[in-house]
Amino acid sequence: MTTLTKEAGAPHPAGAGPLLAVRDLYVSFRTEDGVVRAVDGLSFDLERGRTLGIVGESGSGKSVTNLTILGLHNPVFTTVDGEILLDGRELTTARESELERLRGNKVAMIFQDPLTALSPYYTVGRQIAEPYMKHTGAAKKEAWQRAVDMLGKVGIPNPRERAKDYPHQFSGGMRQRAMIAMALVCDPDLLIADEPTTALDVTVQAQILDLLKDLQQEFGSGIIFITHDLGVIADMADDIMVMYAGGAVERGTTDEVLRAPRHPYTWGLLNSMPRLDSDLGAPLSPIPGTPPSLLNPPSGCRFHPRCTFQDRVEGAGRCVRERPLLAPDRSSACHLTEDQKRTIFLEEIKPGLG
Amino acid sequence: MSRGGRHAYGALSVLAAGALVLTGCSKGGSDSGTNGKKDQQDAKRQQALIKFGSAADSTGPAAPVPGAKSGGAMEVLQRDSYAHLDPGQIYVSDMMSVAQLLHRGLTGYKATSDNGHQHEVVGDLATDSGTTTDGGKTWKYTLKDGIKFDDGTPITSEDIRHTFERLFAPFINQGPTYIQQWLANTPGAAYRKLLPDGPYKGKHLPDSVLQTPDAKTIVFHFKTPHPDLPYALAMAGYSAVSEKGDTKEKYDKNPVTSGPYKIQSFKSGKSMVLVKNTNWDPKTDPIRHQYVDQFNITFNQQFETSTKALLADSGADRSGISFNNQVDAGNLSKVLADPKMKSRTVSGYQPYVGQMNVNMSHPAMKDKTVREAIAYALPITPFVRAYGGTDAMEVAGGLISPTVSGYNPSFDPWGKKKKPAGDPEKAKALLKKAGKLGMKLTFGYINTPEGQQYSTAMAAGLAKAGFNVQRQEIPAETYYDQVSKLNNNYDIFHTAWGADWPSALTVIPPLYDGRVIADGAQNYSQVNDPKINSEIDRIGKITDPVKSAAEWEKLDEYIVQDSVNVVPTGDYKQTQIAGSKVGGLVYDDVIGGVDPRRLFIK
Amino acid sequence: MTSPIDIEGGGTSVVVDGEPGPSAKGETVKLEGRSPGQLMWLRFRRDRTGVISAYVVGFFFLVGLLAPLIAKLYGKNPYTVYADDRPELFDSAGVPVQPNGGISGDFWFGLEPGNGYDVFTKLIYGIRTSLMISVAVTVAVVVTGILLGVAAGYIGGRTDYFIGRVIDFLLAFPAQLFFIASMPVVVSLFVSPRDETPTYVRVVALILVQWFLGWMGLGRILRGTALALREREFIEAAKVSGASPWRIIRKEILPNIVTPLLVQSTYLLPNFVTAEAGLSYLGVGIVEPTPDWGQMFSKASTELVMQNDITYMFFPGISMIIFVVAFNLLGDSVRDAFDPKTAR
Amino acid sequence: MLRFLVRRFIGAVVILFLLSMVTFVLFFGVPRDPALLMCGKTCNPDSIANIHHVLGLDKPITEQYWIFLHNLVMGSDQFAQGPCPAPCFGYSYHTNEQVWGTLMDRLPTTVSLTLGAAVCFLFIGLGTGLLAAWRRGTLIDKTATAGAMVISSLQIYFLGPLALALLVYQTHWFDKPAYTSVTQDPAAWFTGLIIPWVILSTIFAAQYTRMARSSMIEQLQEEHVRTARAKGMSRRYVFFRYAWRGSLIPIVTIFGIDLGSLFGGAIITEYTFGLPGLGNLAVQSVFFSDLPLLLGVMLFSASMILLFNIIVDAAYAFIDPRVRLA
Repeated sequence: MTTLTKEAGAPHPAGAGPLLAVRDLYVSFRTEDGVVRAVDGLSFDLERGRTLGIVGESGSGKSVTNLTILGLHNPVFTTVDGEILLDGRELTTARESELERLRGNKVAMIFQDPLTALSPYYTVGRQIAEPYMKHTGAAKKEAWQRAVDMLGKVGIPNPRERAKDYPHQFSGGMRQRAMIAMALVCDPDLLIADEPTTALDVTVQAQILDLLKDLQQEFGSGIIFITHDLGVIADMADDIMVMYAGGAVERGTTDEVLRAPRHPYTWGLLNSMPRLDSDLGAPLSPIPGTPPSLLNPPSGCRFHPRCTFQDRVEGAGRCVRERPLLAPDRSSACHLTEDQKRTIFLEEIKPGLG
Repeated sequence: MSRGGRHAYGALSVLAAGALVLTGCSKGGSDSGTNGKKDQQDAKRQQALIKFGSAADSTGPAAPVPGAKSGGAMEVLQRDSYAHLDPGQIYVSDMMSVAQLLHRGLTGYKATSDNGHQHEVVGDLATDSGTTTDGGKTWKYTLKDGIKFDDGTPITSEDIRHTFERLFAPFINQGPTYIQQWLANTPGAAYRKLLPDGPYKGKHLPDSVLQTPDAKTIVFHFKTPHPDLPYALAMAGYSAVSEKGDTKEKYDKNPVTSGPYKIQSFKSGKSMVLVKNTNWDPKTDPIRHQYVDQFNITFNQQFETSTKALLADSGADRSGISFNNQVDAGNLSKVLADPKMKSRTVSGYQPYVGQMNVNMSHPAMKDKTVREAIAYALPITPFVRAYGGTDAMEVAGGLISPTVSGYNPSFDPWGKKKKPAGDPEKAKALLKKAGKLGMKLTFGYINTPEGQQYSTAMAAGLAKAGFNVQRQEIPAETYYDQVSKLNNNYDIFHTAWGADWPSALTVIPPLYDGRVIADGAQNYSQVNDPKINSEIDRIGKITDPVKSAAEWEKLDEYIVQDSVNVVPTGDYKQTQIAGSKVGGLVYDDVIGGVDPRRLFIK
Repeated sequence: MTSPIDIEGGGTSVVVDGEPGPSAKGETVKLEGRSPGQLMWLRFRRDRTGVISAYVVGFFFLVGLLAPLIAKLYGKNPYTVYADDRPELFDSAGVPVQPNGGISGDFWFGLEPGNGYDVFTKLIYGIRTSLMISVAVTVAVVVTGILLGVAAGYIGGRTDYFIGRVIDFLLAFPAQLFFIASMPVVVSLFVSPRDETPTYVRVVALILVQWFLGWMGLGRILRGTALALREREFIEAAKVSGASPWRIIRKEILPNIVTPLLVQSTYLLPNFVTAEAGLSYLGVGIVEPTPDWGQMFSKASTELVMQNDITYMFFPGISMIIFVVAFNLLGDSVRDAFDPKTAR
Repeated sequence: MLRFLVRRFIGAVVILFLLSMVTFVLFFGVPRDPALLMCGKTCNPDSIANIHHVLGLDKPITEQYWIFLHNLVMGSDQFAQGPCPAPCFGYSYHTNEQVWGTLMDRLPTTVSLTLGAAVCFLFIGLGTGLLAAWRRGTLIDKTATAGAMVISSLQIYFLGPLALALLVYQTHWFDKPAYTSVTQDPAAWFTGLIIPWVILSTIFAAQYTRMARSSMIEQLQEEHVRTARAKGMSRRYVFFRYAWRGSLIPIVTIFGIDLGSLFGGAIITEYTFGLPGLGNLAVQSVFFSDLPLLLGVMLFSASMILLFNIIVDAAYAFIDPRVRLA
């Protein structure tokens, strides 16, 4: 079901500048153990109607980034630096009330586990209608009708009745559909889907992905799609950003990144992914070592402790001393030269991928 | 008023009355030493002055209380609800107090002074205090005319016969037993065999025992002389019960009364209202008055509560009083020191004397030197402390209370009044002399907060004199039962005894007569001294109360000083107050508290 | 241990991803390879409140343990009746005449109204008695909880059902009332009513009655843990490999219930201390002259003390507050050390 | 719902039945003989045997138990003190009052004490807890948390006598607590119970503060609460609708347990303040070896605990739609 081919992305809707622009974002938390630098100088753009896939291991800062966009971090413990511009509006300094108006309205989020992400105490219909009432000022009845419509749109059979049900009365897939309905109820410009399919089984997963794609066509929203599953991302995303230890290490279109990855970490990710079309005998090779501590991140290139290619970089110890930068558009944050990256991938990595 | 049957109760009501620990009579602050002397003088004046009144003395109405007015309602704050109202079941002081208003007996105590100290025994229902021609074996009483129960039925000799016969019924088990024992001429509870079912199954006492030749006459026939019968008949427990109105067990909650008041309502544990008994004729009653229209009694009023309410003296509490609540320990020194409170305060002795019994049945205790060592060593201070200090407890010299004829305040053979903490050196010397240094001494104590407190300190004092003291706790509710077992393990244990009437006859014979040693009897120390026994017989026959009182005191001194089977500890005292509108407030030495019969609203 | 991001400042982990794998938090990396016990210890040591509380609790236990020695150095014992030995210090009701309950260079914490015991030695001996009883109850409860809880959870079936019903039944008991009603009975099981009740009998009775109604909570928790463990792979593996049930319980289950056990025990012990004191306060526990915390409260609630010597109340009162607060804080710290996710 | 209630009530009756048996056995394990207490001064083996007979204590224990059960369900007019309609626990050995009547007589005190205190500690405790959770990490939170920690470690047997000593004995600002019926004199009812209420609710409020705060904080970390925030619901709305709803379960559970045991008699509180409630009655019945009263109080207390268990379980169904009663 995974494929590296990608249909043409949806056409850009009209509008000046990107829908979302993140510039030099730093997010750190105070904990009892020290300061955790969860996002460390991240920049990216998202155009309307496009889907940005963010991949990375746990703790690479994917989710934190997106919670920060929504302003759902705890201001007491968290320091945020940098800019988040939504339609040109600065969000990091925005007031709570302003953010509240944006959330669920212009920016909506789909969470990973719909069972825990939906309140067990209220009906599905009510939970969908709530943000609609809040953001559009609709009356209760109208909002309920809207909720029923949305449930129908996401493919819930007999939505009029099912809206009165509680989440625990839904199946897993239906719950995620309800979750999507809830996210889309106010026609958001930006939809952040945080591993929306991880908790679902494979057939349902495909349905949900299709649904998301269809809905994106209809509503024209920009989507940030977070996952650690490269197969899913290949299916969904127009562009890909690979994150490691709080920063982006590679970015490009889906085709570019998946067909010709240029960062040792991306290679590692591809390598560690089982594929249906690979030889049964081909061994999976996980990335050696464990993700770094964000309390005390490695110096220089964050990936250097796990990188098997650092000796090929010119200038001994450069990876340890100097942090490689990521240029906008297609690029990767690695001290290897572009030639080296291409050669290593073609000669050493790709054959292993089958 | 014997503490024998009642003490377990008394201790328990302390335990049970809500704030178990809080109600304990403990007292702080400084002492007021002057009061003790006055109390003693008061008590002394009262000694030996009780005589048996004639028919003239027994004629009603009672002499008016100076300044008394009729009318009004009096609020009465009581701690414990009345468990019994059936005269046959009344043996506890609070019920005896209220019985003064409700029940009449053949005889009663007439106050012959207005200070509550002087009394004589007069005929109450009877025309005089009783006539005997054979030194106390046969007593004849004649009923007055015009005496009625509250339902209007006249009181006849049949009612009096019924009154006494029902005392033999099994359900009557709380009241005094003197006269039953005298009639049956047996000690203990064997009297019940005389009439096992009472009068309820058609059987009656034979004429050879109790004779009612006509509707007005009652004759008691005893096998042995009982010169104290007029005293005994004055006990509330022998008050008249209506034969017609007798409902057996249920009588206990709703009795037919004969006194100046009747029960309008009684909610056990809550309240009781007494109203005038219109069938009571003051002309027949030399003892009681009927000034107050109504007594509103409220129960569950703790000592602190009643004291505070009466001290505050506002609203209905201005005409408030408590028949039996004492001033709580916390307020005691304040009340006694306040000159403004003087007119509203009465205090006096209770008839109880505390005593440490030495178990004469134990071989080790048969050595008199050892007993003397105990007498010297035993500290009294712990006992005084446990009951709230010298305002509430006074170190006793002898066994006769200041309220009983024959009291001798200067008698103090073991130097307790000078050295209340004991004299361990002297005791140790004696113990050494006896060669018993370090001997084991088992001390049974009542398991109440007070008992725990004083027993530990007493044990410590005895240990200083060289005893090896083993304290053994005894549950409070069975304390008296356990210590009155003949084969008990205790070498020493503390009891308190109160005279049932102001004659040492109700103290010394039940406690020290060697011939009444039995399981459950009150000769706790199990002393069997021929001299004591013979003296008891001799003095018991003396019909002149004044003479006999002096003889009893001599015997008291012999017991304490020579027999040493018992060490007196303390005389119980109490102080009571009333609201400012209460008139006729007197501490009656016989009742052992406020005299409810004389009260009026100013 | 607070985790930084969540909605309203909660403690959701930094890692919002659902993928299993090591957490991004530094310490996990640093501590890799250490046993859970060592992990717990390291976390605990970083918790300043926990360490201080542990010292305080330790101090109390030390005081209890060394009470006789301390009393000896101080030169007094809790049994001397100073009201008779030093009568000049008291009035006739046994109230110390000096202000503040007779505190002086001789009597550091003053004198007890009544018989005039030395409050300082009485308090340290009282702590000794109370702690001894509570520790014994805790041990008994823990052993019972393990036995019955693990049996119910691991064996399951009828055993589980039966133990479950017993627990339900015992939980319906009015506990305090039952304690009061059963204390005399239990005491009488050991002594005939005519003999002296030695202190140890009261102690044993207190331990028994509290144990009887004290183990159900722990039993339930351990049952749940054992039930969860039973389904886990390593237990299945042990079963398949032919290990005896006893061996499985001993080698696989018991080590895994140490965490809830330790956490629960630190909460149970102060509860038993206060419950024991409550019984002595009501007069059915330890009685005068045996020093005991609860018995001091009982004394403190007499009118004599409330009226005249309020100072006395504070010695048992304050010391117990310090002890219970310290123990509860310690409990929180132990729990957090084992289970850093829990919010505080 | 009905099935649930029926099932639970049957379970409760079984437990009460077992409990009455245990109490019975326990009582006969007591070496104290109630007859000694009633026997009065002229106590001898005959009169004790007589009392035993009157009380039915001479019958075998099983028969006595059977009689007890029979009277409880059917009532009895075999008592010398008078008729005893069901539920008949008999007559107290000590006061000769009907046990059921005594229980009902004492109940208002306990109910007044409990309800008054419950209103206080529920509002104060939950209010403070919610405030602390709302302002988590601020000075308010830290103060409330530390205060609640210390106060919840206090004991009634310390705080109660201390309050009495300070407010009643030393300053005389208040009267000693006492119970007056609210219908009789509402003002006296209030002033008489104010100190017990304050003391009892202080300690409980601290416990509820801790509980409310920690369960709110736990709930606020729930994903569904985050979802609600993510859809733009205000902090206040999420706090009071989503998180609060989830916090109700532990709070209702503990509140049910507390109310159940308090209604069965707040023993230490009533003892400390000398209030004539069920708790004090219980202590009394033990001290007096008063079997009928003891059984009555014991079963009544247990019934209260069981009743509130059932109420709590039924309340779950209203709070959490996932719970189905069966």
